[in-house]
Amino acid sequence: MTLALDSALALLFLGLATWTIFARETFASVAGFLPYGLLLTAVWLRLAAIDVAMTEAAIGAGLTGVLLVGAAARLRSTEAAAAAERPRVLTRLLAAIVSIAVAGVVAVCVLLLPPSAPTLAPEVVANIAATGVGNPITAVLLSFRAMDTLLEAVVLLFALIGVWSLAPDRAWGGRPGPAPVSDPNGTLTYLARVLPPIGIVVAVYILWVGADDPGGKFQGATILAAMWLLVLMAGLADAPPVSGRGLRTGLIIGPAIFIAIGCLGAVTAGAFLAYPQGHAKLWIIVIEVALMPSLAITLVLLLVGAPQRAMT
Amino acid sequence: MSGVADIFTMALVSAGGFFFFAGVIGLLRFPDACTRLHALTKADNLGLGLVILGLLPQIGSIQLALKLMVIWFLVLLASATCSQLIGRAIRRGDRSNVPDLTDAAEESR
Amino acid sequence: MDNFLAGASAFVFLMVAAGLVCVLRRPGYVDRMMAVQLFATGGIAAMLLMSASQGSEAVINVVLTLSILAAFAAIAFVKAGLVLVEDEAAVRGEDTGK
Amino acid sequence: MTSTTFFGLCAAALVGLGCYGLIVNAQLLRKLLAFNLIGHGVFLVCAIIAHRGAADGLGGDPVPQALLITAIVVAFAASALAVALILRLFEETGSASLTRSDGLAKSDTAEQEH
Repeated sequence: MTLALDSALALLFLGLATWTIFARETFASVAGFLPYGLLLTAVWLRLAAIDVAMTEAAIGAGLTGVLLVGAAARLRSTEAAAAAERPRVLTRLLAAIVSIAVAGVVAVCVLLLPPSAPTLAPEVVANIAATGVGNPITAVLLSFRAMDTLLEAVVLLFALIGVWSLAPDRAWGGRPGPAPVSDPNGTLTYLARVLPPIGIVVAVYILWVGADDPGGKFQGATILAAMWLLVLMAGLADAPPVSGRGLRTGLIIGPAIFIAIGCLGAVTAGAFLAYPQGHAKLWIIVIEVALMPSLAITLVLLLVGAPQRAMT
Repeated sequence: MSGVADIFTMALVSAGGFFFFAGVIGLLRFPDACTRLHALTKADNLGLGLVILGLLPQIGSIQLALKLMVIWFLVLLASATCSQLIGRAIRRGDRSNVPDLTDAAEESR
Repeated sequence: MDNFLAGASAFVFLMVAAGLVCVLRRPGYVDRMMAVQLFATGGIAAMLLMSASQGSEAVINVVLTLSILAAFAAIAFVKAGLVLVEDEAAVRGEDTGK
Repeated sequence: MTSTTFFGLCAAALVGLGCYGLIVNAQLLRKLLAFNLIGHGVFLVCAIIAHRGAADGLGGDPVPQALLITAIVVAFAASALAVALILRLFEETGSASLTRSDGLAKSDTAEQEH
């Protein structure tokens, strides 16, 4: 039965991937990409990577899909020109040969993996007690490899600076996205009023269980971001101008607290990002709670894109 | 007791599966977008509801059972909104019933 | 029991796949939107069955996250599609029913 | 065949599909989609390596899994930046592909169009 499940999953998964590549219009292709992300989540679950599944559900299936949907709708008018640009048969044949070769190499590598896999799991299990958290992935993310997580948060900020720097001169520092249009009696407006309170509760819950079970700040932040985006989409609120001081403070406060705690560790425990003995869990929770709102704001602003309207 | 619970689960999950099957038949056989939307939203949400109801006895704690109900509620809320928006799109005149959308793409070749 | 649930999960996945095939084969935005909505319901049912068959309780949290985000993504998609449909209707100069 | 190997072959297929799409599709957003597919293939291989390292009661090696979480987030950041670039290119030139509108097919016009 497990084999039947795996086969059904793989069939649907690869079918959707094929559709994404071969669909004629971009909008249709994105329509395949959204369910594809959902299936990828199922594949992570089959591979017992529950934390990864949750991240994929939040960021891969949710936010990336929405990002691509928005772009596909904006680029609708280029559809015909792009379709006319389809390469010739010879090019396509060569591309197919190259792709099959690459896929073959990857497949051979997968089949020839050594029978005894190297693993760091015993070391993580041996040292997890020192961190005080119960979820090994949280321990890796925020204690053993905290530097990676810090740089990840900073990378998101850099990406946001990159996006903002693409704004045209007239809209520099202005509001992203088109002006909100709201339909006070529409179902979408209703949903945008009902869902966010539930979403905020779920986001805080996911953050809180992240210490001992799969979950954590990124997943929680994504849900928060989705709720804000829903409100923007329904036209109940306008996107903030990106030059707002409060907004920018909110963006950097999380990473700033992370760095400050890292420096504190350098003074008290002798290494950057080392936590003082016995208080590791407290610091980890402080960092997670501080990072979540900043990450949520960053994700929303990455999704709404470069400013388009001048400040009024 | 677990025997009764298992039979309950099997019956309800099978019924849920049947409604998914019915939804697909509807999608295949119904002639226009509105009826297909009807098949999709009604049958699938009923199927999901039955599946969740059937899973309840298999779940150990009240907390997890409540989470399952929250999932059901969220999906119902979302799919009600979605189907309403799709219905509006149908009324505003999508050309899916007039087979010239692909022709427009062909012409530009 | 686990085998039954895994089988039911595979069955729902296959049903969703079949629905997807017939929805995606048709031209037009409305059918694309239906494809996404089909997945937001059927996909979550299949994943719930799958997680119950694996017997891991933490998986429920994943499905909970997914149900919020899939709802959000489906609505974003449908909203974008609706805007496109309305634009096309405006280009054709038809009465948009307002 | 174990499910690990099975999904490993899926990952290989995904990388192949992504490569093909990246080369053949002209529109930049489609290229971005294809690139995401390649990325997912690589993530899957990584997840398989993590799954094979299951030990001490854990379902998989937590270190590669934590790396995967970071990778998914960074991939999203990269996609967001790429989408912003594509949209700006579209605003400036009215086209969303790398071919110039005067019909001169050039593959290296990315810089010229900015």
